[in-house]
Amino acid sequence: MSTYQMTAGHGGSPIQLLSPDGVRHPHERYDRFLADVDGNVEGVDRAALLVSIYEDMVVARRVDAEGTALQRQGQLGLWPPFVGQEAAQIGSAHAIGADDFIFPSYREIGVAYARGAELPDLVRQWRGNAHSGWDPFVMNMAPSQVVIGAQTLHAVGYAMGVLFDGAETAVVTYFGDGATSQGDVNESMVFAASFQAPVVFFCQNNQWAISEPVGIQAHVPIARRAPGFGISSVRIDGNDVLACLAATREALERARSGNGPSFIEAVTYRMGPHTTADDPTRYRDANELEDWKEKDPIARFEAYLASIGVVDDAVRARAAEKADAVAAALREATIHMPDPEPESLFEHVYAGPQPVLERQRDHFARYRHGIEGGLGAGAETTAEGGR
Amino acid sequence: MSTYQMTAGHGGSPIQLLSPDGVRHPHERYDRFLADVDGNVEGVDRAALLVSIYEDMVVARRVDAEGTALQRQGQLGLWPPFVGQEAAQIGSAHAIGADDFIFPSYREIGVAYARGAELPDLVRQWRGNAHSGWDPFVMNMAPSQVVIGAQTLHAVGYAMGVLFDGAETAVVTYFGDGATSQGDVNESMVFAASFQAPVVFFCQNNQWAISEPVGIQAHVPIARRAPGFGISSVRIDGNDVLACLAATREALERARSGNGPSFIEAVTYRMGPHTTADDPTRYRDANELEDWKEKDPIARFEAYLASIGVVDDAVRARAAEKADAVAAALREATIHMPDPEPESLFEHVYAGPQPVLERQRDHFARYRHGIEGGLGAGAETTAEGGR
Amino acid sequence: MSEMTFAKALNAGLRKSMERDSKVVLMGEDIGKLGGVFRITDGLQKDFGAHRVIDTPLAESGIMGTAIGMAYRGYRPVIEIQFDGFVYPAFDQIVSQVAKLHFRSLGRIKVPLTIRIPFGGGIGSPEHHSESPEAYFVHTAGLRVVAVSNPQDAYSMIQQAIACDDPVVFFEPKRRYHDKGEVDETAGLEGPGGLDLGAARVLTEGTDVTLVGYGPLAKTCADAATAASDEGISVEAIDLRSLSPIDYATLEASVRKTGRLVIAHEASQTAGLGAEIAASITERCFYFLEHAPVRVTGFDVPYPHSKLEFFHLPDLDRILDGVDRAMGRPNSLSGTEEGE
Amino acid sequence: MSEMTFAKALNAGLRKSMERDSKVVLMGEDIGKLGGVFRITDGLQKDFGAHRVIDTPLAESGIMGTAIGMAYRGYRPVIEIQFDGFVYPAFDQIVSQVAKLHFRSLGRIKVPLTIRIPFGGGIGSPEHHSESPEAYFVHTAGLRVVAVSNPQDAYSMIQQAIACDDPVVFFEPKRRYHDKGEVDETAGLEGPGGLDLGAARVLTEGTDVTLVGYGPLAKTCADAATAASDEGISVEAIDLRSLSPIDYATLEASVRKTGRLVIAHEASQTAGLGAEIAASITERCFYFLEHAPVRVTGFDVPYPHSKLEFFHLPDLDRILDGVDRAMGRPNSLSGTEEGE
Ligand SMILES: Cc1ncc(C[n+]2csc(CCOP(=O)(O)OP(=O)(O)O)c2C)c(N)n1
Ligand SMILES: Cc1ncc(C[n+]2csc(CCOP(=O)(O)OP(=O)(O)O)c2C)c(N)n1
Ligand SMILES: [Mg+2]
Ligand SMILES: [Mg+2]
Repeated sequence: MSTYQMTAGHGGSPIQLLSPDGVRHPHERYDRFLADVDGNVEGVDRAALLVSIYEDMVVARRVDAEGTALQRQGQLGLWPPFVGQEAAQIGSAHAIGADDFIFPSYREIGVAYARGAELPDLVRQWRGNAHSGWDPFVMNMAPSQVVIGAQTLHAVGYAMGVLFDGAETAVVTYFGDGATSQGDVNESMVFAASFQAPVVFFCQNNQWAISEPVGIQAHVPIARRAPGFGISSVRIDGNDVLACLAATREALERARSGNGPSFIEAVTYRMGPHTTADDPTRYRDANELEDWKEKDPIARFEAYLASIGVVDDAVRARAAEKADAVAAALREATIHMPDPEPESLFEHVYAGPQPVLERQRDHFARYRHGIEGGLGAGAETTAEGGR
Repeated sequence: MSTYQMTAGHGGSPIQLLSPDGVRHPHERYDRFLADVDGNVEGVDRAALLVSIYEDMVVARRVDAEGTALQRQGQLGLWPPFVGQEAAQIGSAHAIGADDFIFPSYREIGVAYARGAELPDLVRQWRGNAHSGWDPFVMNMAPSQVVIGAQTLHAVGYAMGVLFDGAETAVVTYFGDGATSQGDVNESMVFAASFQAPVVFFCQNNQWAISEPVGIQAHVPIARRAPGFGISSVRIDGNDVLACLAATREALERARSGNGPSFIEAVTYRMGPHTTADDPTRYRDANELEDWKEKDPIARFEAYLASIGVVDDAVRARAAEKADAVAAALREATIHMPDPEPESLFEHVYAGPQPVLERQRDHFARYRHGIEGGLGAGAETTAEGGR
Repeated sequence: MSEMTFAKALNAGLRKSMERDSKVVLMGEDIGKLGGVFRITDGLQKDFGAHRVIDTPLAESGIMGTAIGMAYRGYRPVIEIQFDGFVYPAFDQIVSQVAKLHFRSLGRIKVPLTIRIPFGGGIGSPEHHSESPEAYFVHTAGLRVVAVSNPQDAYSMIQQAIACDDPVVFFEPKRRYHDKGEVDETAGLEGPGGLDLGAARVLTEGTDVTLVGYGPLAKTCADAATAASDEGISVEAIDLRSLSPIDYATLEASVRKTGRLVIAHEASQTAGLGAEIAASITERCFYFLEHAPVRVTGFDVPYPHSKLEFFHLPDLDRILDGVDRAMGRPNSLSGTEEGE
Repeated sequence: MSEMTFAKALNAGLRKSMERDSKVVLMGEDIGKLGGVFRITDGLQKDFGAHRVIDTPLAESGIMGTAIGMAYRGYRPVIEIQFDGFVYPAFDQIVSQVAKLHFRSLGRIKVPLTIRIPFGGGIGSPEHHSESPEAYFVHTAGLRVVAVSNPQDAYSMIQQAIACDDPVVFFEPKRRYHDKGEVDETAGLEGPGGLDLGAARVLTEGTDVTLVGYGPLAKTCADAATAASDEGISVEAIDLRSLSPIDYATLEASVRKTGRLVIAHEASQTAGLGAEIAASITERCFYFLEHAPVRVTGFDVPYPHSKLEFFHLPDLDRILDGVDRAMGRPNSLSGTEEGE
């Protein structure tokens, strides 16, 4: 029997501006996108800017941990941790303008936080209170997407609309390494290239799609995919927040200046389980996690900021305090979130009237009324399923 | 309003071994795959080999013209001409071994002819007598596929099976330039690369997908797509039968030797309409066709063969005679093809028994019996739809 | 009023919608210069430009998904699926995205897509060109589904569908594209006769049996009513028009009067639309029914090759046979279902 | 006989099929080392190797399409779709290829795929993880569709499905995966009780009303029969088992006896399986029916967020209410449908 191997998806050297020990390396192509954080723009408070990124990373990690804790305590049904991906999420989020529109997957909770989502909106869907959280048109960010890759087409369509409007908005879509195998993601690159849509494909290659290593999805580094569609592409260290910021800014500039789509592969690592329902010990080596801890995105950035005197113990303490406060507020909001009304089941299915559904709603209301009134045979028995 | 353009999908210089004037140019990479047709293999009757390719091209074109004529005369419901694509189809078909398996689209009638399909099997589906023609396991060739791109996944799955069997068979799948936009085709490349499946993707870029020029599908030459998946790829002159033969042989060798999938973009031209139902004057310039006539695949090959003394008037006449005979036989077979039995509607839906369907079949039989017996109200009236 | 073909009426309705609202854009394969394989969009790209009539790459999921994104951006995309059999690659985007987005966003995101699908058989096409996939969409909560049957409805309903804030799957009976009919082009969004998108239409009034069809078979049902009346059977033929939601008020009123129901469609019988109508009408009118509802449909087979398609498709004879069965007439060709 | 969970019974049945026939291969996402997100394939890759238990790229159309190719090559692929809501990207390959290939090749190509789909709600999952898409497949000619409801059937029917030369869509009620039951592991392909893949099973004999369910609701229907008997109503509960073809012989026999029919499913009501069963039984047993068939189903809404799912799902109370309605009992909680 012949054998086959699936090993690749690695290789190549991702662009790195901050090495894991926190040293900032100059970069010909990207430095121009970091003038403000490098202190080369007059009137910009460099330290404040850097600290805002740092704080967002610290708070995001805390929010993530709180999500996991709330799930463990039964307050949430599920939670998809993004611990380890803070540089990719916060770095890119800080590049995106308020007018730009984001189409995320389910894991971009850090992006949503950095973009200013209300705290309850971060957990609403994981608690089962609704299928989505924030108002997409207030946040300029679509609801999170569970169907792998589907959102990338929405992003390209939105970007086509921007193009037809003659606007300067750009669009960013997030997805994972596993998503690159889906037809939709590839079709989205076809459309983006053909229409030269102002869209940025931001792929967080966190090495895993649940239990499948990236080598099952891609035989060569993922960043090589996009040029075959005519899309410029870059492979960056996704645990380097400055590389993430710079690459996203470059891609957004390309989009806004009419130069079409871009693809960013941010090489990072999912330090936690796929979701709180997952048990990664069944499929991955503990050593792998240890190796990646060496490349921790927050530790790295913190070391850099300490080396340039922007972070000291006071800053650290303030960030930790803020993180605690946000986590506490998130917990409060979660625990006290009111359950949705049963009759809301029938709301928003259609924008207009729908008589068949209305009949079902009325039937349901009568039935509920009957149950509550204790009438009928059924009311004597106990409903299964624990409502 | 900003504007967008879709122009690319061209560019690059396809590999050419025979220039349009019929001159054979040596080629470092490919000559080794043409030793037999170049007369460098002892015991091989070079002239016979070349003439067999030439004859297949001539007869295929004649079969194609006959198909169009039969459709015009109402003997076929539809016909998808492949005139102009004879080099791509016959060249590749001559490379494929009898044990290899082919997954074609609907347009590979030339391939099927060269592979030895019975003549009635070439038209059966276009006449509406069945949904397919040849026996796939006699021909080692799947039924033609109408759903754009779907067959490429079947090819990869078959190739995975070959791999798991430890066999040396290879698989070839044909599809068009338009098909490269479909999710399925891209997913098939993902699977092929991940499993290193012994499959050859043979894309006939005939410049058009019905009325859409290739620039709507691809912003850069199609051959660039595959390397992004980790698949070796080549762009060849699809009107050069020797380039098609050599590139296919190379790819098949790669497949059989365990070196995985290959992609071939054969740059050619659909000289006819998309199908007999199409009117290309609505969307394309007559000059374009004239330009491509200069690159005619048969004229080119014939000029080459004449230049080396393999084709003369006698050979030409024999080929023409064979073409006429095949066309006449095809016509006979078509015209006298018996209609399928009405009750066969219910056959082969399932391999095993299915009582609900059997009840419908019995009901239908009773109804037909009633109609024929002239019973009932319905029988007095005329069925619409002209049966 | 002017006489025009079904195809031309659709074209005129699309044009009117595009003039009315600059956010209406058409998307699909070959809809630009070619005007679509059925020429429904003929001339529209020339007049409205390539940004309003968009030839897309050959990828139905891509078309649907990008149309959703354009809806986020405030557009009203009208998608042409080239043939019924090619809607399936877009099924995921339709079922999991288009149908659910309004609900899952708590009403914040409107998805006013119109998904045009030429459907049904009878034109001698090869495989995958004659499907009747409507039941899949009718079973999908969040979608509206309509089927048009004549030039006037084609003209009015395409405008209504485009103006509707919900996604509408819009079925066009391709074998009727060349039928001609009178069209009142001054009719606005409400349409002549004041029928909204959700209303069925009584084609012929009758008292013995209610006969429901839609799309390509609406005409056949009307013809069947005429043929039956020659034999003294009074058929109330109804064109369903809206397949989701179904206008049960109209159907109920008719069946309460006739006591008998025949439903005709080209799609396979099992779990088809006929089942839904039969079940709902039985629920709503049980004590009025004098016979079980009768379904006259395509068989439970893949759509056959064209030499057999007219055996598969319900035609006038088969529908009349269904009427006979519903009437319990002994000359029914196929016998009654019951007790077999 | 040994007691095992539903999940374990499936695992054991898969193992047995793989031992029996070396051409049986499993394909899906995360089915290897992880053993699938529900652990149904636990340990199988370790024992049979990565060529027999294949972790595929994350692309459902790709899985389905390559499985078809493997079937051409003589394999019997068993596909795991991770959750119900993720079958739609593969819909085109299922409907246009899997279902049609035997017919279109004049019987030359067999497609003995088994498409395993954990389906239904009730486990508090997020969106797209609780769908009941069975009607789409039941409406598709060329497919067989089954739904298992208990460990013994899971064990036997997975083997029967894999051995079947037709493609089988195999629904597994994910909220029952942890239920335990006795399993006779010596049972061969015919299964204990001699039931073949197409046969329904009478769970409780009864004389007043026939109650049909399948998958997750088969147990609920059996429980409802018990609860109803306490009130003196004799319910004949039937586990449908085969959704396509439906075992109408068993259903007909029951309804001729009881004269009343209730059908329960989690899927939305409109054009769901309940409609098909109601319509067909009405056709076949019209003069035996004392009441219109009653459907107790999910509502015509997208599957809701988990805080509301138990209002959407038919439970014991709603099914009993349906029984009351079918019996025409005045204490029905929701009133009768008729004449509203
Ligand atoms: C179409 C579809 N198929 C399967 C799934 C189940 N699933 C959820 S997440 C996931 C893995 C995704 O991996 P990746 O794209 O790398 O994103 P990550 O979870 O690593 O962020 C899978 C298979 C899904 N949600 N959608
Ligand atoms: C999924 C699908 N969508 C649309 C069609 C309609 N259609 C038939 S052929 C064709 C164009 C195909 O172009 P290409 O792939 O370049 O192949 P060619 O016809 O040029 O050989 C289209 C759009 C189809 N058959 N299948
Ligand atoms: Mg990942
Ligand atoms: Mg082409």
